[in-house]
Amino acid sequence: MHAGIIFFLVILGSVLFHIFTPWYWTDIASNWGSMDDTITLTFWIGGGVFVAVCLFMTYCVFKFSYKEGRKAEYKPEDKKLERILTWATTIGVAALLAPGLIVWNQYVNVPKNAIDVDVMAWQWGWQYRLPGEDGKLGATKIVNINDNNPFGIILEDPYGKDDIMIQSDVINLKNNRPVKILLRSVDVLHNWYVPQFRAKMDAVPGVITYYWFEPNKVGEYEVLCAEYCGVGHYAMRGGVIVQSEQDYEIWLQEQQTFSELIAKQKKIELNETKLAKK
Amino acid sequence: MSDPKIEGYEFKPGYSGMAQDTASDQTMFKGVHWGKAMMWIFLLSDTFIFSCFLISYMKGRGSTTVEWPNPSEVFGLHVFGVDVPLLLIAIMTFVLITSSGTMALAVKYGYEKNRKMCGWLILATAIGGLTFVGMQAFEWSKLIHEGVRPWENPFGAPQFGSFFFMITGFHGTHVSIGVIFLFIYAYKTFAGHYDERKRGWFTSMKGDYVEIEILGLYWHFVDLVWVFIFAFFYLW
Amino acid sequence: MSEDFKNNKEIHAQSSETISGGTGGSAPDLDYVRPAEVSDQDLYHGHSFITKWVFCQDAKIIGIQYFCLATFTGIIGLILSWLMRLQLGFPEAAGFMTAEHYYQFVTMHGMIMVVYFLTALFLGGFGNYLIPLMVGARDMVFPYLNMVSFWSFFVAVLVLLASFFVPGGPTGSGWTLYPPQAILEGTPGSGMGIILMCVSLILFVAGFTMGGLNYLITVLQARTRGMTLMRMPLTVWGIFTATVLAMLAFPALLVGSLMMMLDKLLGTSFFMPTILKAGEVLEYGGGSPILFQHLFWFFGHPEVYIVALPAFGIISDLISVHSRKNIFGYRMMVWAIVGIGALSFFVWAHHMYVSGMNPWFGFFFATTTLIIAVPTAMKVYNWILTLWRGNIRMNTVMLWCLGFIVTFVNGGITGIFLGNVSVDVPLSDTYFVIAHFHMVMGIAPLMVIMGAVYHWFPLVTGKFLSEKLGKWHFWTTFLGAYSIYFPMHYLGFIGVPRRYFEMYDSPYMTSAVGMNEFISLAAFLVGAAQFILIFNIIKSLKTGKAAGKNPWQANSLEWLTPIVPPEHGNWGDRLPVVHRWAYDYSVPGAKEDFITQTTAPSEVTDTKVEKT
Amino acid sequence: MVETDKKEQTTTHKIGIYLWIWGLLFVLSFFSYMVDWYQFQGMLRWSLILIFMFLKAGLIMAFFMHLFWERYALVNVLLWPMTAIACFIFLMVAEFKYTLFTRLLYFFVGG
Repeated sequence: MHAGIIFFLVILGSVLFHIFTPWYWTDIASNWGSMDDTITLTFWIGGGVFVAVCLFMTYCVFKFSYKEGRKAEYKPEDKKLERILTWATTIGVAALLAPGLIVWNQYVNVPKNAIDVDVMAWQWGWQYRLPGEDGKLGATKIVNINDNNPFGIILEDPYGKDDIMIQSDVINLKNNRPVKILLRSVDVLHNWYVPQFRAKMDAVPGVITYYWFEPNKVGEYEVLCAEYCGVGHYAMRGGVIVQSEQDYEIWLQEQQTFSELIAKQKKIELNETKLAKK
Repeated sequence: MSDPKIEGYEFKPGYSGMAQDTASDQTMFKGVHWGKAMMWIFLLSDTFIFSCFLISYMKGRGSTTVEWPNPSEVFGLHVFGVDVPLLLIAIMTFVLITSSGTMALAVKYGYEKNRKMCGWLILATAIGGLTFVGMQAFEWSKLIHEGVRPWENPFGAPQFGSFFFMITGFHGTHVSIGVIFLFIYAYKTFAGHYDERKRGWFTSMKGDYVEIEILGLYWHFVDLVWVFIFAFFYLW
Repeated sequence: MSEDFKNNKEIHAQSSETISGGTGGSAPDLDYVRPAEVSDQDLYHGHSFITKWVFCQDAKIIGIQYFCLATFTGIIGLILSWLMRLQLGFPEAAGFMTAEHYYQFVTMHGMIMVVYFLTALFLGGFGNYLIPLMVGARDMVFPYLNMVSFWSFFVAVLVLLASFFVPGGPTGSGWTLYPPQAILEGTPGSGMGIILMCVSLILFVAGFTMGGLNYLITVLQARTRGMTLMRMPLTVWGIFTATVLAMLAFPALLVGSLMMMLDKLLGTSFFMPTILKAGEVLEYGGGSPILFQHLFWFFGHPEVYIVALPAFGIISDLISVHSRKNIFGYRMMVWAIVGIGALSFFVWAHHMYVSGMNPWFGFFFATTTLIIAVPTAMKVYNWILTLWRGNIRMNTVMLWCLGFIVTFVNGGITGIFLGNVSVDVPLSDTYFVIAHFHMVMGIAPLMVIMGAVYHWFPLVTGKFLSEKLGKWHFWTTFLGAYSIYFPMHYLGFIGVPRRYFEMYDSPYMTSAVGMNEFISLAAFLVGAAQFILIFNIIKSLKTGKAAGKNPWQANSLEWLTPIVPPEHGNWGDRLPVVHRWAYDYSVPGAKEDFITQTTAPSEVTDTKVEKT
Repeated sequence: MVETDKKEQTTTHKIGIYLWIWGLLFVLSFFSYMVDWYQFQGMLRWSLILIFMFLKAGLIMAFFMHLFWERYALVNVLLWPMTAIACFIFLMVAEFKYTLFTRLLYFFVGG
């Protein structure tokens, strides 16, 4: 009897905890509200099943606890009941799967007007690159990477010249404009994750991965690494600033392109050699 | 091996027989010796190992951007002034198939309790296996001499060397283990352990000619794997 | 050596004279069971201490050896989890712990618990002890191989533990061992640690293959007369199917470990693309880290069911025995186990939705994953429908069963979140995942193990465990574990990523400091509660109540041996003959509320047995 | 282990069948070697390689390993797990194509 009461209280406690919890998801700041909706739907259906199953179990504990002399029912199978339960479950599962697949279809198909943002991960930090006026990123090679060329852009590639290099671990994004995050890593697995945007994807060395979202709330957000990448994993942070269009354009003007960066570097080297000659 | 006779059990053919065997008591594989069933299941597991190797090889070869060496040239031999592609590999294939054939016959004579014939055939199989291992050693040393290493090769993608040494090495290990057991079994056959039902050295279980068939299954499997390696690694 | 076999000389195949297994029944046709197909098993009887207790070929002793060694490694895993929770809940009190230590503890905790504790305990421990007894065999079919299996496991554990003492310590790459970081500087234990880990896994797989072949062939080829597959207790079905999965899934782990070892030792580039590290380009190139993930999860997902299926099977038996009712929908239960097992090979990449694999895989794997939910749900329904109109003994064993149902349903439903591809995106790699898999394959199987220990302890030792201590043990474990993992899901919702040594002052974490402290306290308590069991075992061995034969009035064969606890060879001079399934409880018309599997139909002619 | 102290001899097959299969295996191996010798390319090469491979594998399994004479219970137990392998192969083909595609796109083409 006591056992039944405790089990009942556990279930009641779980439901109450869910209703009154102060810990729940952060305010969403991207277009992926549909993910939250799917989670909510799963909560309703799944939570309903959980409560129903556990309450039924508790009821059985109250009702059918051992009594000397009583005999349990003898019924090996009930085809009809089993069939009903199978179909009901199948329908429930299909109802959960369908929205999941629809949202995933949106997730893997990037809208045409998305801006590319190249995110490079390394142990343990982030760096960013944006395409220049041609809207295209230059091809890269890891062996080309050096201090002047943090992404290893192939110098001969015409697309690469006007790429905008962000000399910071914070990236600015335009509000209400989709971005396609292109992820690359030079060493191990990483994952560029902003909880408010909901979306995430691993950065894998050797290939480029992608995902997209549309920030829709101006503000500053913290970037976390969400794939274990060695001892510095927990400290691998970055930032995102979502800005209105005007603010974004101002910020963009201040950034240097790849050719500017190289030219500046050359100038410094030239000066150094001059100084050395003197 | 046509259906064995089992008291009180009538065999049905085909899928209805399968249903009947599965639903029956005591055994699912009617008349199949425990050891033989074990070897089959082990080979199934081993198939998954080799499949994982070959799938990894496919993934590695398929996704590398560096050119994959042409195996026909890499494994070619220069004999009598002509370049013959894949000559050594072809000979190895024939050697292994030959040994598989002698093994199959050994199993047959084992069941007929033909001790001498069985023993000689097992010995022939063992020698075939030994030849194969020897030729593989020659092939390895030739490639190593040409500069192929597990981590690099002069002909192209470094994965070529990695997968080559790993997969043929793993297969060669199987062959070598098989050869060792073939020699042991040849001895045991000649010594009459199976006729006298002498107990095994370690397991202390009574000997039986079925052990030859079990070893035969293993040996044919090694040949089977080579068929796949030959197709996927050397010909592809 | 020949005298070792002398006890067995008189045993012959049961001929057709002894066909009717009952008491010289009045209706021999009714009791007819086919004669034995093969003659009786020839067993090696040890004489010395070494052959009887150390290098022993008796599956029951091997089972106990597996059980003890797995429990020992499990306790190490438990201590590691304490250290982790100390760091997460009270970082100021864990000043001695660096990030390296933390990650090493995380890794070893995960690997030990999944492979060396749960897998070894369910299959090696319960499998060895119960399979031969439940199917009516004298022993496993290859006792010598079975012994070697245990000692391979022993060496694997030694190698694993040795990695704590090598330079650089054990690997700290997470239990998934993802390359490239597993073998690169920057991850603790990337030198000897990871090599020993791979060696240990390869040894484990080799040893397990030997054991697994035994379990499979014993179930398939060495059942006793009358024991059809559809009369086997679900425990055997669960362990059997799990072993099939293990035989087919461990190869992928073996191949993955081997290739990673070659990457580390020989500098091959199976999993290693061009890598820039500390300004230098390493001598790797062209490999694919995602390949390892595919290999690992091709093993890893079936591995989940390798742990879960024996738990499903055992819990079905415990619920049925202690509800005094047949398991509801036995055939559905069997097909669900087989179906889950088969499907588990087609769902592996649901662990990799955000790994950067081909994005179109998401559709395939989400669909297959959610299909698995259907047979799993059917099992849950059948468990609670078994309770319905039963006559439930509310003893410790039943409490563990009820605890299992609550935690398993909870963890199963959060599994639907994570299996459904786009729902997984925000939740993957957060604490939600940790809470999910601890609930579903940590706590739930643990409940089953504990239930099984309380249930079968009288069989193994002949003594009952103390009910009073058992109830204390159950309630602290259940309530404690539930209050660890239920709130933890909400940390995941906030977005706290897993495998974080500490959170600094991130806004996500500051709101959850209190919860983290609470979780840690609960974890200390739950861990400590497990020592109640050890105390209970020691105490009950000395002063426990004698159990006698078949103390739970169960039907299955393991309780029906002539001597309890069963001796080597299990069945004395006559193998049992089975006439019915293992669940004839409370049959209308029967004198008692159970009819054992060996009861001949002629003895119970006046009952309304539906299924035999 | 099982004692098969049966009086009757286990029936074996005629030697001819083994020699036949043996010969066929040699011929098929020779053919697959010829695929390389004549340097067939493209689909023709692949299909020929696969056909000869499966024929050889089938013959070895069916006759040398006696699977042809075994009961369906054993045959099915051995062959059904291959669907998992088939699925793995199928998906890994899709995976390597995708990996190669992204590598070529981002590391060579750019844009």
